[in-house]
Amino acid sequence: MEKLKTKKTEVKVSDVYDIQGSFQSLPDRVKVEMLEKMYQIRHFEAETEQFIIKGQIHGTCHLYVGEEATAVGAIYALAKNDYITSTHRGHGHCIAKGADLNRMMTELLGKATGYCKGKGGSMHIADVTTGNLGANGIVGGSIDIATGAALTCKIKENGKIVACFFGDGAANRGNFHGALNMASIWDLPVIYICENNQYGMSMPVKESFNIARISERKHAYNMVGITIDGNDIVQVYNTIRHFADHCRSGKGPVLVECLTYRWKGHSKSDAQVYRTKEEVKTWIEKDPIVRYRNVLLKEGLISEKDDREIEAGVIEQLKQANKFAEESPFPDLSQVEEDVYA
Amino acid sequence: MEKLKTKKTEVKVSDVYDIQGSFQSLPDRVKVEMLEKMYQIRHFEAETEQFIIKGQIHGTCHLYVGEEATAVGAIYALAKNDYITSTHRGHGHCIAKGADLNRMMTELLGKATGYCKGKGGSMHIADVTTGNLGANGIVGGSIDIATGAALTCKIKENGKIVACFFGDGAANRGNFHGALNMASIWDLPVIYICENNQYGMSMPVKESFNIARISERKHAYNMVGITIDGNDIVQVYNTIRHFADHCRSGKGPVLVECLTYRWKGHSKSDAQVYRTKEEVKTWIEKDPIVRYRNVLLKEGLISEKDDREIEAGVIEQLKQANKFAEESPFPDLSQVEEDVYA
Amino acid sequence: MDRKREITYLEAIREAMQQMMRINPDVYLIGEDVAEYGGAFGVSVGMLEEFGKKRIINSPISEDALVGVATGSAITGMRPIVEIMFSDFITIAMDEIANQAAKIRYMFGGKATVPMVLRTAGGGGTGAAGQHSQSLEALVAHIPGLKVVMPSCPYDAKGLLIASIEDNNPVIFIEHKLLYKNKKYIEHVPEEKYSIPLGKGEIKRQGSHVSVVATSFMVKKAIEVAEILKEEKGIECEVIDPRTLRPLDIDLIIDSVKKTGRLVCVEEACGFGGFMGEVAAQVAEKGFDWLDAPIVRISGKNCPVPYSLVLENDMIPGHDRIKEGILSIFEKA
Amino acid sequence: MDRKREITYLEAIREAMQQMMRINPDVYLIGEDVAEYGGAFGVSVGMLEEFGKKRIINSPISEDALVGVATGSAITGMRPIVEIMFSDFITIAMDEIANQAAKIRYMFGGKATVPMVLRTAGGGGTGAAGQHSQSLEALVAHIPGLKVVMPSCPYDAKGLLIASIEDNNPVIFIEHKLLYKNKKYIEHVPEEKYSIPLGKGEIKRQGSHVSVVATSFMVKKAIEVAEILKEEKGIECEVIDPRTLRPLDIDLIIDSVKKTGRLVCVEEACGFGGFMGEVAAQVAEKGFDWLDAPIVRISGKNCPVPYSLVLENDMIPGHDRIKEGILSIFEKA
Ligand SMILES: Cc1ncc(C[n+]2csc(CCOP(=O)(O)OP(=O)(O)O)c2C)c(N)n1
Ligand SMILES: Cc1ncc(C[n+]2csc(CCOP(=O)(O)OP(=O)(O)O)c2C)c(N)n1
Ligand SMILES: [Mg+2]
Ligand SMILES: [Mg+2]
Repeated sequence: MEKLKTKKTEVKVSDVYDIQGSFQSLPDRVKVEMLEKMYQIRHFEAETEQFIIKGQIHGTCHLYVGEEATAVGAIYALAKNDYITSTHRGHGHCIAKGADLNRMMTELLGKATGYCKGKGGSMHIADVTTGNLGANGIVGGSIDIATGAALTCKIKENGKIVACFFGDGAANRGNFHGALNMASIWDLPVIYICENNQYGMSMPVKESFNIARISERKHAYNMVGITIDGNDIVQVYNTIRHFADHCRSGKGPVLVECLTYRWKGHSKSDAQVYRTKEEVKTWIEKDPIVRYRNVLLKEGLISEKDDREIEAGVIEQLKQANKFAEESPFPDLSQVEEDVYA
Repeated sequence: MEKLKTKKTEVKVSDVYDIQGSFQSLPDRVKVEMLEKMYQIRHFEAETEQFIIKGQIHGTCHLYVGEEATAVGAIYALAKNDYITSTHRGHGHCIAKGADLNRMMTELLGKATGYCKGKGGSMHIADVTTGNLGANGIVGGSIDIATGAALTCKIKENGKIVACFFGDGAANRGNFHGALNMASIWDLPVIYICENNQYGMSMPVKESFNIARISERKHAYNMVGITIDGNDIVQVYNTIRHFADHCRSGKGPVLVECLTYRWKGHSKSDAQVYRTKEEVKTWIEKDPIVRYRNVLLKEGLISEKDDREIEAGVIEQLKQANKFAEESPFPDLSQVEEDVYA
Repeated sequence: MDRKREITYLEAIREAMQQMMRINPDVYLIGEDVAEYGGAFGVSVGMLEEFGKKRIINSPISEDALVGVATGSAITGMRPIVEIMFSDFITIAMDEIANQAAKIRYMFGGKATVPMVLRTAGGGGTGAAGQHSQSLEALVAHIPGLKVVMPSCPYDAKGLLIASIEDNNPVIFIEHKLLYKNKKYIEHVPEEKYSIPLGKGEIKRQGSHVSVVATSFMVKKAIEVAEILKEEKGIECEVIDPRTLRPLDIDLIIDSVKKTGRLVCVEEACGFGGFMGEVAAQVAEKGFDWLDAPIVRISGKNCPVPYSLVLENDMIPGHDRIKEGILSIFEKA
Repeated sequence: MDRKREITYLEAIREAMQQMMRINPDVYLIGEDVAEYGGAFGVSVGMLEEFGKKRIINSPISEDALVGVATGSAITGMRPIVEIMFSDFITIAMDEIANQAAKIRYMFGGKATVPMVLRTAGGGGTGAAGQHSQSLEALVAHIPGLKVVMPSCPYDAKGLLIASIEDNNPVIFIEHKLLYKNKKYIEHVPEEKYSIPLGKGEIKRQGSHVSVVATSFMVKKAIEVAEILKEEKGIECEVIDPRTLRPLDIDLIIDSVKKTGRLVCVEEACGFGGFMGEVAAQVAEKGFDWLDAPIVRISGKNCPVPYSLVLENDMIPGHDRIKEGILSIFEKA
């Protein structure tokens, strides 16, 4: 058997860091907006947690706190009408993709004005027209869907690419394997973004994998791949920006592993016996928001006061969203069997 | 994320060739028996083909002609009571594992005296008591079953190992991924033997994979892996013998890719438009039986006459098997709903 | 146009795909060995030549990802036809079918469509044993969001497949292996594109004594048995082919039962938990007042499909078993 | 021993596993997060401490391979208990369940056994939406070779799980999330090991006017509705819990119908193609002569389980809908 195509899996770190310029060349306004998005995610989750405690969100919710740099950095590196697919821990991706906080919060409260008219909830928020192909309650469930969206992009030559988010746990799903292989043999424009937050529910990555880096799986598909610091939004932005160009120019799929950490329990019922308070503390010290804020402060793009105002503005937005959500009506019972078929 | 365990995926070819002695140290009797087994497979398939043409085998059959060195070489390298799992193209594994030709042929004819009482046919022949955990009509269907058998070996510490045969096509199934990962994280004693016969039905390996060697998939699991010449029975024997020791001593699973070729169409309805006659011819020239016979002739273990006698003996065995099969009764209708539950 | 043209079930299916692919560039065919090989049963032979590699796509053996990929392409504007070689393998893609494709629209609050057809070959009688012979329609018919179609003849196959490709929902289209190239059942199929609405059954044979609901290849057997019963016993069976299992044309069935007072259901699938349970249950609820006799189901026996021809013939309902089943209802009543 | 000891459904299940694991070293538990976490619903909390990592095994998120691995270990001498976190995810392992575990014995001509229990949490009412709330028992109950168990109370849960672990066939054991820690339904469960034979249903409430067959959590609702109907209308419902769907104790149901002349079936699953179709169909065949009224099914509505509590409450049969359904049969008759 001959070597089939040029070996692609080797990416030099310099390929990515060479283009530090990418982030640098962003308009100041956008750089600041990225901070605001991170705050939006952080505070959206805080409000969500409160609703859970108060019993107004009755289902399960998976909070994205601590992982903000990955969603925001990656999605800001895409074109506006590129596609994303998200996960059960999807609020962050959704917000970064520009979703309306009101309609998100309303959905979580199961109200008629939510993104899914109250039918989907946290794990199914989608906004197909803006390219958000949806959260997914099935771990890894969106990996092949993202791949299919990339097939559309390739067939229609519409210039779009797909960013597919999934967790470390999802990288052991069978459809991960089938989908990445297809993307590779068909050179599909999709960036697989593995959010390695160290655990799949209670299972540590070091028990569910026998490899040092999940991005090593690139070798199974002769795919370009790299592992980066998912808490460094600049690094995330630059990496995904670089690979977005790569995909868009027809060079095929990419596997990017973002190392990050979930601060909160897996879901509300999690007693977190599988990890230590110290471990959580170390990661909280690596807060991606603080880190990015310091970058902007250092660059003189914002002042301490600006920062406080941005955060206060976000808190105000959330207050509005909560109000909208609480005042919105529940769906009418006539709706229950609607929307099953087109 | 730290490097989790010692990097295992690197096997030097010399690891395998160093122990050429393994084959050399086999008793002459066994070496000759291996040739006989290859003839048994070749002629069993020839008879099967005749039955298909005559319409006495009415289902589908996948012939193993051309791949004999892989099954015989690998299975002779195992201990008698080790486990194997087989595939839809399973006659070769079954014969190599010592199955009774009469009961095999009878099964193919759908008779009551067959291995499965006529209920399974070609794709389901099994003999669990002798360690043959069965052919499987689902491509890749036995990969996780083999892994589970290896889990039993590990839990029971019974000293057994598992050889799991599957095709190149099967290496793209989702359960391949899940199972190899589990075997790796749990250090299970299983040798995954990918019979890369260049096609999955009509799909050439170079279209269904974007990697030069399927054994590269070892990197996804930090597993030991190697690609060998599956038509060289000595190489197959030595490799599997080496890795059998490796597995048995608790060093974890292995992925071995055997390069080989199927001479016949995928199944009876195959017009073979996807490959050229020339390609088939090149591979027929690499006949694993001729090759091995020449080794034995050269070593002076057999004479030309011995060889002819061995083959004649096999033909006689098959004549008996056919007779037994043809004379055996069909199953009684009372049997149809039996054996559903234990 | 040759009005008398008679073609096989397989040719009808191929023609439906070809016609839709000519009209709509968003339609493509994807599946294992669908290109050069033309699919395991030859349904797509010649289509690679006409439509090229970009629209007739060979898939690796990854049924789960295959259906997921088709789903993802469907929500973003394509109209995939997925071929799953044997219907037994839908089990591998069951999550993509039942938890993704079927539910996306509802879970998204109606804001996505999944116009996908999953074609697959069902049924036994080919000596291919337990994993290549099943009739698993009950597994998909139970899932809201899916439509399920099982054509029994070339005319229906073409019209229903066109309707399925035009439909904006995921449709599971189950073909029968024994019908594909069956010369006995060739029939006139118009060359022009036409469609048969999903959810409309058809009375395949009029009769007044007993309503016989049958699906797929069993429709053919039921019609043949009906002729025998007419000859031998003067019994007139009304043979109803629902054609689509979901949505089910229950009114057609109930109307027939109102006329005959008797219902027999014939399916190839294992009886226990099979789809005909749904038909029987609906009639036992909505048509109870018109029933003069117990509802009889004639189904595959409750075991995997056995390999040996003699056993397989016994497991799958044959003419004799259907005949006895129908006769039994007259004894019981 | 405390004869009055009352425990929850969850505790009963855990106790069954513990007792079997103490007796038989071949029994082990494998599933996602079953070790330190104790399983998503806490069923196996404490078991890691007692049995150690070798027998309480955390699985990666690979439901397909997980069930395949368990199957392979079962045919080679182990007796695995597999926990699939939500029953919705059996779709991922459907090939391993339906094409491998269920059929191996038959396809091998009776020369293998697959003593495996697949435990999984079914049902809704938790606001977890379409992919975490389904009742998919119909998908497995249709497959020959499988047994399917759905306990409705702590006593049954323990006895049935012990019987399932002792059984030499693959058993799908579907637990209900709303029962796990439900204090309302705690009851006396003997500490000693006991088993309830698979295939034997139980009359949970005697009655003479109408037979109500219900499964899992719906048994509880049906009993409560029965008390209301007695109070309000003097109607005496006989509530039958088949406990195992396959094998089904149809005789128990028919005997009850012989007494009452009326049948109502209550299930949480989507009605169309649901398991109660089988129950209704069997009664419409074997019990027809005793039926005085149409068979009524009360099921989940034919849509995915919606997220919003108000919609979910409407989709899943509640007391009101069950009551109306039962009453309707008296109007119709
Ligand atoms: C197929 C499937 N299996 C199991 C679950 C239950 N579950 C929900 S989230 C989760 C862990 C996922 O881990 P990972 O992919 O790393 O994502 P994370 O939660 O860490 O963001 C599990 C096991 C599920 N939703 N889907
Ligand atoms: C899951 C599944 N998909 C498809 C098939 C149909 N099929 C049978 S053999 C085969 C090709 C298998 O290729 P490979 O694994 O390379 O084995 P080979 O036939 O070359 O020995 C296919 C697609 C099947 N039996 N099972
Ligand atoms: Mg994780
Ligand atoms: Mg092959």
